[in-house]
Amino acid sequence: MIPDAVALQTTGAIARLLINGLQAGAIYILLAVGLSIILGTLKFVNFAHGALYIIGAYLGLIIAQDPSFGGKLAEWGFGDIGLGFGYLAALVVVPLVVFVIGVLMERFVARPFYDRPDTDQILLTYGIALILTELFRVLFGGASRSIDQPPWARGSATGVPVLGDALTALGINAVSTWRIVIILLTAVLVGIVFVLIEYTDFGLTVRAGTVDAEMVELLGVKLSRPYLVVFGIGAALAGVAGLVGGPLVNFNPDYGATILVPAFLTVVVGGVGSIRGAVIAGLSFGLIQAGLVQFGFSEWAQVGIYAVAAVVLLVRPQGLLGQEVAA
Amino acid sequence: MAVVTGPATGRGGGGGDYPSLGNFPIEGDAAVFGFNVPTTGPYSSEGEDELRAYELAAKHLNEGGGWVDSQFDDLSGDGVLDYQIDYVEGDTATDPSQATNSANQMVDRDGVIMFSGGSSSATAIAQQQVAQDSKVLYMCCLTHSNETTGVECRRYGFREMFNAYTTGQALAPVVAEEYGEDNSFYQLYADYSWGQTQQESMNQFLTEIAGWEQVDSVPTPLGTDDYSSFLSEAANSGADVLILNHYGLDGATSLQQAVDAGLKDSMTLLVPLYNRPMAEAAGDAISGVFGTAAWDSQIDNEASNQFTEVFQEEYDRIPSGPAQLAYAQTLQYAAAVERAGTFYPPEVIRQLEDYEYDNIGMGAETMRACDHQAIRDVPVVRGLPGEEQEQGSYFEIVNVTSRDDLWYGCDEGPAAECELGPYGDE
Amino acid sequence: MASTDATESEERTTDASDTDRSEATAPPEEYDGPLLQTDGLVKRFGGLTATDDVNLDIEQGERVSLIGPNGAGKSTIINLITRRLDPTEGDIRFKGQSILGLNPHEVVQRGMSKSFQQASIFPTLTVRQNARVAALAAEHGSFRFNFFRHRDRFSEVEGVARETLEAVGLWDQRESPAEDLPYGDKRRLEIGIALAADPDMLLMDEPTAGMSPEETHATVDLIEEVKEERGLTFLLVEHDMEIVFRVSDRIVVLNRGSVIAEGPPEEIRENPDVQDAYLGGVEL
Amino acid sequence: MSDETRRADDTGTVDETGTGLAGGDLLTRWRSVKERESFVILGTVVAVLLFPYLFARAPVVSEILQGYQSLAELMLIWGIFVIGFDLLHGYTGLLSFGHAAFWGGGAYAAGVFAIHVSGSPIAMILVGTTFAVLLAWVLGFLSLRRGGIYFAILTLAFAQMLFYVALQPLSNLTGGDNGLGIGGSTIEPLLGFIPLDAGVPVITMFVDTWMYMLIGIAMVVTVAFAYRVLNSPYGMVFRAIRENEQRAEFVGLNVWRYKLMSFVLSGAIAGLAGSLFAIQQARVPVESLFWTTSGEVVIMSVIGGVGSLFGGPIGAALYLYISNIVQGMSEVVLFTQIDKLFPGAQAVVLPEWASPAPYWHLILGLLFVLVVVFIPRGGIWGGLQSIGSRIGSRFGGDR
Amino acid sequence: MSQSDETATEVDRETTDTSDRSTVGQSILEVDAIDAYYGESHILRDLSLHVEEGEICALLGRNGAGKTTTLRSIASTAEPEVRAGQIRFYGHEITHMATEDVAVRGISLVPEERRIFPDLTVEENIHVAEVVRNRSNVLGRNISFDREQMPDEDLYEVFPRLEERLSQKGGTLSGGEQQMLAIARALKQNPDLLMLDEPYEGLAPQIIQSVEAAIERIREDGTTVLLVEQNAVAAMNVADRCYVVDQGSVVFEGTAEELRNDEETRQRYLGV
Repeated sequence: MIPDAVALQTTGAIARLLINGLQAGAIYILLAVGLSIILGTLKFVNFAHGALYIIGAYLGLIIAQDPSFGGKLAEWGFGDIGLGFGYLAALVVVPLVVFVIGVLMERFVARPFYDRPDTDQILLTYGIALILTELFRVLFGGASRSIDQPPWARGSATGVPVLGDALTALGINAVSTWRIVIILLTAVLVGIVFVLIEYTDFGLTVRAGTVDAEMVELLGVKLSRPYLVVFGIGAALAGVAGLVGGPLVNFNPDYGATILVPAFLTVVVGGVGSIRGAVIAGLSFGLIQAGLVQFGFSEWAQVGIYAVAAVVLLVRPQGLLGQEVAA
Repeated sequence: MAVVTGPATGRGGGGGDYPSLGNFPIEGDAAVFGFNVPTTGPYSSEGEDELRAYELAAKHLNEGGGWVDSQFDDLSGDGVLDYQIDYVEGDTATDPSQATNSANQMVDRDGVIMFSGGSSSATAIAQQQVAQDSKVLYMCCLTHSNETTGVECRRYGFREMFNAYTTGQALAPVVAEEYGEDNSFYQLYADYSWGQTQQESMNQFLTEIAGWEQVDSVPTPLGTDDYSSFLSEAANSGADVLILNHYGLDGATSLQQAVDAGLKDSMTLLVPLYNRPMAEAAGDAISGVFGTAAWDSQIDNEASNQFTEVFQEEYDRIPSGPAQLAYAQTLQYAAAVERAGTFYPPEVIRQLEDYEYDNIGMGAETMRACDHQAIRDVPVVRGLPGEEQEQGSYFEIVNVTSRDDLWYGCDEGPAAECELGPYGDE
Repeated sequence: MASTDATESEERTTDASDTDRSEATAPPEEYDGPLLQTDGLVKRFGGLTATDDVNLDIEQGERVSLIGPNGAGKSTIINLITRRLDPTEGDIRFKGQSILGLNPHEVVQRGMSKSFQQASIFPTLTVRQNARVAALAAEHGSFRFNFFRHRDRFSEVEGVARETLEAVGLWDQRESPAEDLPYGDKRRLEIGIALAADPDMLLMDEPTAGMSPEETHATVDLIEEVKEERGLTFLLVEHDMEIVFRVSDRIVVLNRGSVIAEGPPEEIRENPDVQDAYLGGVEL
Repeated sequence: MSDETRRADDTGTVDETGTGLAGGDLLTRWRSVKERESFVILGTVVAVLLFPYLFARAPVVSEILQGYQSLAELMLIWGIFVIGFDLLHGYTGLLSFGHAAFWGGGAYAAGVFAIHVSGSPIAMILVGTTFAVLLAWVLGFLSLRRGGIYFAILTLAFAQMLFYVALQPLSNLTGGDNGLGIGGSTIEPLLGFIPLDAGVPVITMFVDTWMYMLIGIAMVVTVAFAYRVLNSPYGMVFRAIRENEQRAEFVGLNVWRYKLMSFVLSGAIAGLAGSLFAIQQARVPVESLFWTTSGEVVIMSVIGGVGSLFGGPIGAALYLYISNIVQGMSEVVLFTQIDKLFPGAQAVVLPEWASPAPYWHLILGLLFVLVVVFIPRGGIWGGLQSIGSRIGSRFGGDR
Repeated sequence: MSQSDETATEVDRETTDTSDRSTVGQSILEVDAIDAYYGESHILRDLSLHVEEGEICALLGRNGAGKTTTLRSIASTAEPEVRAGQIRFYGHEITHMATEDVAVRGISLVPEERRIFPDLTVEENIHVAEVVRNRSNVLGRNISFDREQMPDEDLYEVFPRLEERLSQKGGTLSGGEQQMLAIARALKQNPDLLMLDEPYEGLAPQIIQSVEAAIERIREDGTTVLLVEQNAVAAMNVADRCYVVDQGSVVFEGTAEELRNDEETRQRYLGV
């Protein structure tokens, strides 16, 4: 009896650690995969990636619900611009719109800066992030918002048939359905991107172009288009991250800057350009945070990921799965 | 300070001549107040509401109306002493540095004789520092931290708001009555001074007053925006009650996540302190959850009703708790000036210290001399369901815990650590 | 997006924590043996053997050229000698002491300077400052000078800089930014920078690549001049046989990573192995 | 090494032909440089003296500018910070996104020292600067393993880590989220007898308080120090590394050590600025370690002009002006004092929608992006210089 | 991801007059007095040459003479920069055209050091070149002018070693196999003109022979070949016509036979 109880307790603890780590890591992963393929393929540093999260979140709010905004929009009489089409509509529209925004960014922001020093890219995108943040603040007001969870994913996952039983059996009794949705959605989206990059012609040219862009062009492939698409996909992932993170964590225009730093760290630790690396790093960060909390060192949870990142980068400067790039 | 001296005479000086100190004497015909609130950043909606109240206070001081006519006998409605009241506004962005800069600007450039504001303890404490160093009075608005009138207390700062310590005292009897005495509780607290004292206070008073038992108390790092790991540990603890000691928007986030994780079904949730942006952000999640609030328009007494009325008249909206604080603090200062007969800060301070009043809708109060903390009642509220919420109305008043059951002596609790510093005329 | 130069980035990663060991193990004052020796030098990249058991002996004051078809391993040897790559096997001795384990800059401080294939200069610094940077490094080593003293107080340095610029004929342009020079002059400045470091030995990697015939001519003259005046030891990698035959005392021919011939120019010209190397072993 | 001996033999001839001539040349050159240096320092002194007067007290000008004394102090402090930052970014070419570590680290060290040991401003500055130097040594050692964007992200990550450390595990020492309240009364008078808020005799009109005097002196010292360093061999080596790192290594320079040196010097100046900030504010907000602080100094530096000693302080002043004064301009009054010049003329008050106050962040962001796109190396200072030289050449051309 | 169809439209094949090309011996590539620079370094000086349909043309010269630069100029890579002169392909100017457009027009370059993608498998390496073909099929147009693309069987008949290693990573191949892969990849582009830069470099003699055989085979299939070699003798073995380049200019033009007989040129420019 007693060993059984202990075993169940241990299983429960591990299961909780895993699920908490997964859900904490999911958003990092969504952001980091996008950042990583852009940085790996286009060699472009996008400090405005966090702003894309915010765009996704606000856009999702507007499409899914009928929010009323403060800020200048309200002053000009457009405070109620919500469409109220529901969350699923947002899930379709947001990635598309943010994809287009990403494509425009590649064309009009990134491309003119490919030949400039990479520090200029940082400065430029940092500036653009500031401007976007401010535009949101001015237009929508500074108040924090959240997106309502869609009715089909509200409440605790323990109430969901089958899944709930499984969770209970594992000793997990506090996890919202939405988190499970995030984990699944992340897995699906990252899976799609992975397949796209690994198993399609498009992905083939992107991977080849990452290594030797000139050679790919010599083979007659125009890379500027895959580049547009890569930037678009990276942006769309950030947008989706905002959309699925919106019901979980309150966001305001400044939030983009807050999540940018861990996202970048995930990329660098995972290895630039590596989707697997981003996933592994994101999960590690999630697990480290969850583990530190679970084992009573919660005050070190934030410091923890930075410290781990520092150690990884000192031991392996190119990141876990990264190729050494001329720095 | 104290080096700058001069034969300057305060006009309207009630017979005495005072040396110049800080921004005293006032130049010109208008006394300038500074209203330093967050107009950008996540707390801007609260800041804007405070600003409305400040502007209303200035208007009533100059033209009469509101409490100036009815509650504050010291005030004439025709300026303060012989001065019209003018004001400048600043943006703290809920950032202590920005708050300090903005306060310095008011003191240095605009020559304010008093400034007020603050929507977080860090900004309030920073401004109080400016006040002490520049010898210009600061009337704290919304700040709930013990430090404001504890270790960071200043002679030039006064706080009307209650603090974290008192919140536990106020909540304990109410929840004991509601949920019975045989409960165990689990606490999550934001790991900084406010959260720590809040957590200690909850532990102390829920144990002492309600007879509950603490299972565990776990700090969540500042800047945490995903509490899921913490919440699942809490759910797993077997406790009956979960207390979320998170301030403002963090509170909204943790509460919402707790509700999403299904914790509301298995546990009773408590949040120690409500404010409007938090309630707005949390939405339906606050439904049925107990907490305390600075003030609420539902508090039914003459002063409260009157304030709600004039505010609504002016702005067509229900005033928030911080708005009441802002309005009251401004008038409180002006009344003290009238009583002192001068704007000379040390005299005004002496008028405020140990002042007894019952005119701002919260019952009888004392502005204690030892730590500049108002000793007053604390409203305990319960969140309304989402569909019953409307703009300005998010919770119902359950109880107003009397000040006789609350507070601590000058040699206990936070007050023991308070050293107010000099008046500036010693 | 310049992934084309990714191939060049295969450098020895300089360990940041390496300390400045040049002072500790400075070579002896008197040394009469070969200036540079490589001893069974092998470098493998994965399965590819880029240099295979290369033994070089370069005497003081000697002018040696390294030739060979593309891919023969010339640049690998240069990179090994300048410590940008670590050899898989073998040893490199400069002035009789092994330089393995030294950082590139320490090798330079011991007196081995390198001139690059492309004009590798400091573009926005003036011509004079370009020379000064190099002269400073040579004169004071790393970190021997005070960061609070004005740079113009180092008059010895100024002397060297001037001497060098006069030698390469750029003294008159000393105050113009280096990036404004015509290409040929930039290459001369590049050589000047290498000379200002006051080397005992100068490695030159295709010093005339991309120059016009006149510029090439002037550069060869410059090399001759320096050779006469300074008695410098040269190791030259060059494709232009005219230059090779004109300036070399000795020629070393590499093919597939190995030395296949070595000797004075006349001898090399007649050597059938060398012809084979260039002709691929196929009969005419 | 035969270096020394050979030089001794050879220089005989060189001396006659080369150095002999060069000697005279050098002397005049040295004199002119020395003059240039004293000119720079003198210029800084004059600017530091006039600035608060013009900004906060001069008739008309100060009222149009709406300046005030403590903002002038703050501008100088941040100006020092930017000079330190630019030493690394502008001259050595390394973009750090973690300079908040040295600014905040210096400020905290000074503040903690004041509270627990001594509130002497000079001691606080020494402690804060020393701490920043040590911190820079460690962080530089770790971050300089990578270049370019990785360096930027590494510095960002380390600084962010310090922020979280100060926020929580060390909150007993740092005051955590509330910040570290030092208190004006904890800070002792300068040299034991000059209170910082006392007026300065004789030149009161210019500098107002000893606080400003202290900051002003720090600014002058920083400028002189930075000028010296940049014109020492180090400065030349820093620039050489920025221009062509590989070449610098192949003239025999230990590039890594110079980069570290540049990082440390830069951190030291940032720490000095941080200590002054702690003194001036009598408080250290924990946000001083947050990465937005690093971002602010980047913006100031780029706006003002990368790689120019005076661009930085100009950028700092502009940034603080916009974030403090434009921020509060709820109405824009043009020609405020016009009636003094033209009696009867009226000031123009622009309608509320034209107020720049709500857009101050946006203004900064746009300004920053415009500079990055169009004048990435020159900034505003560079722009002014080129306008100046254009005017100069036009007049020159006329002759 | 759909590659989108614009590229093919941009390459306006319509304007290319296809009727001329049937004539054997017609020059398909004309390089007309070009000057090319790497940065400021002036590499090609007034260089002219032409390549005739169906021939193997060799470009000889010592290291650094400008041979590679010539090929890169024709392929229109980012570097070098052609500042003067014209390059025409089938009478159509291609100077300054985008690299990929030149490739799509039927010029394929196998660069020095092969430049295979080390992390991609052999199959993927070859397939990258087919991405373009696939796109043209989508458009219902054949990107290559008259001939069908070499079928896989034929390709692997020429390079049997590759077929055995289809799923192996490119980086793990030996030097000779990498060279084969690079050529095979170029053939998948179905070029009209195949440019090979030092295909024998670093290869053992027996492998050189198999590469030679492959080149012969390619010519038999009707592809024109422009070959750059330092190894003059090996080049002369396969070439119909040769150019000798020195210091960025053509100093000799003639058949391989003529070059063999021209002792002076060989001595002077080829060191032979």
